[in-house]
Amino acid sequence: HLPILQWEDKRGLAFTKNNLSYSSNALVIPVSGDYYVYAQVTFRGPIESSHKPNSVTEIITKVTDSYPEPTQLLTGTKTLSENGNGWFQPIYLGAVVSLEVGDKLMVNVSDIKLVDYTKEHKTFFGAFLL
Amino acid sequence: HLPILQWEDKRGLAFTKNNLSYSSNALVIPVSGDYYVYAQVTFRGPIESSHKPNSVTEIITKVTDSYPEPTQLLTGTKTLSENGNGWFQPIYLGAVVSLEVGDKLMVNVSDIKLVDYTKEHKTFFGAFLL
Amino acid sequence: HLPILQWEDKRGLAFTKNNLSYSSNALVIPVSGDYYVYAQVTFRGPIESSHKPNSVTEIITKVTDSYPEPTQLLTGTKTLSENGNGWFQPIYLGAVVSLEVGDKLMVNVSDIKLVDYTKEHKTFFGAFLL
Amino acid sequence: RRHETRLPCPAGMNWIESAHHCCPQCPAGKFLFKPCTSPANRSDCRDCPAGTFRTQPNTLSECQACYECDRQAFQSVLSNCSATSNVACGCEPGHFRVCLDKHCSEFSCRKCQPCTGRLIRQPCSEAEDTVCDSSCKPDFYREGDECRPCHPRTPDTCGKECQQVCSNNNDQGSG
Repeated sequence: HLPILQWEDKRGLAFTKNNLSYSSNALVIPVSGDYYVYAQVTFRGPIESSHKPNSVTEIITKVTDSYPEPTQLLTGTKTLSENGNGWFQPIYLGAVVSLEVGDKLMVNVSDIKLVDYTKEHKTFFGAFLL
Repeated sequence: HLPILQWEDKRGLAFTKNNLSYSSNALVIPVSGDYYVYAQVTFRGPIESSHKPNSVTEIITKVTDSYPEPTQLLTGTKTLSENGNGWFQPIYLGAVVSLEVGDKLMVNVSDIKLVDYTKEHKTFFGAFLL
Repeated sequence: HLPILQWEDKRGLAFTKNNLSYSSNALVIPVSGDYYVYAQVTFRGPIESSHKPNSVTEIITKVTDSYPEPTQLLTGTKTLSENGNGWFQPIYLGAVVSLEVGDKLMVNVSDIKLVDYTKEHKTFFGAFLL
Repeated sequence: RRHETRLPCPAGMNWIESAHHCCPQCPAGKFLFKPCTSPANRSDCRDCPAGTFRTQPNTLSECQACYECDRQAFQSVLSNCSATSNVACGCEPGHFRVCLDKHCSEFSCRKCQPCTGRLIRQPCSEAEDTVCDSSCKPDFYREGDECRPCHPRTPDTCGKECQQVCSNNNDQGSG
């Protein structure tokens, strides 16, 4: 599986309410229903390792007790054409999905070292019940 | 006019409810009101390297009985700078629009051959009433 | 500070309601609560000035009476790798933020001359109360 | 009130959901401000406000916002937006259209090439760049894919091609 991002859920702009909670890298669904789920990851490079990625990928995934494997809900994948010096690439995803109480939502990325985690307004993740 | 995408509305993650129905390539609005409408199309190429598209475009369009021409609601257009070997380019669009009962929403694309339809979590389309 | 975009709030697809008003380049929050705030800016170039930008940035900002400085809520920043002839680059942002009555929301951009203002469905800005 | 099912409306009329009956369409350049009180009565149609238009008869509650021409990208206005037609954009003189897609709904305007030192085989137009002649004009010599003037020139910058072209011209001139 692709690496899972960790999130800040209390400080700054981050918050959880209406029993939507955050634990072990996942948003935990408190009540079954349709949710608009969204996330943006800003990727940036190059980083020290020589290997230059030719693409970046962000996936919002669901883990549920009723099925042993994660389900990929939303995927954004983009090839990189920047020529090596500093590059930035945001990927935004958002859609309505049907979720059950207890389902867990996570964000996976192709390479965690490429994620710009420096500013809360550049990389974010959330959901709300319709 | 640009080609119109067809959608799966029942299997996998796809669903329709609250009388929002899907027919002949369009979401049909059951009750007048303000809707958050969204769609992501993942484009990928090249198909044939000779015909190198230099841009991809996604447009969410409205068709209504009250007017003989479609109305472009949201447009994402991106030039391509990848140099020919395999490229991926997701375009996400979403906004609130005022719709009337019976209005139809569709997604047009610049070139249907470039659309990655292989995975439901890479190309998706939806709307919900506020 | 980065330049602030001005918006059309009445003509065509644009509208305001439920006391969410638009004045001096900002959406003004009528009642405290959680809002889904979103904006897309389509950037395009080159324009007549010789200088070729190497990136474009869009920031949704909050200004509030309770704090003298704007708060950056959402940021999308993308480096450009297009090679000089006509390029287009849309940046979409959207997320839930907690706002207080009287708070003002604005969209800042890295270079206002690079914003494609020609069609209302390419560059847009909005918010709705959850 | 008896709930009237949606009936197909006669030509020139559209079903109005809020009124539950057909109403006459508003002409192009106008929008439906208030539906007719009954199919036999007139619809209350108002002119499209400045900066908006409708090209067709309709029963819409607003007009479409006019596009704008991209002046900073050398676009020019071919015809202004009116109540019944959107703005039409072209390219400023000295520029030609580079279509972004097959339908050319989006285009940028690029500077026409000057054909320095060459004859113009086909002048620049709205749709196409200048077509320059492949050979250099008299009194110009080729350097790479450019044509350079023989005059003024200095001996040390005048390579083989330059001497061949430019000295011939001199001999003919002084002969």
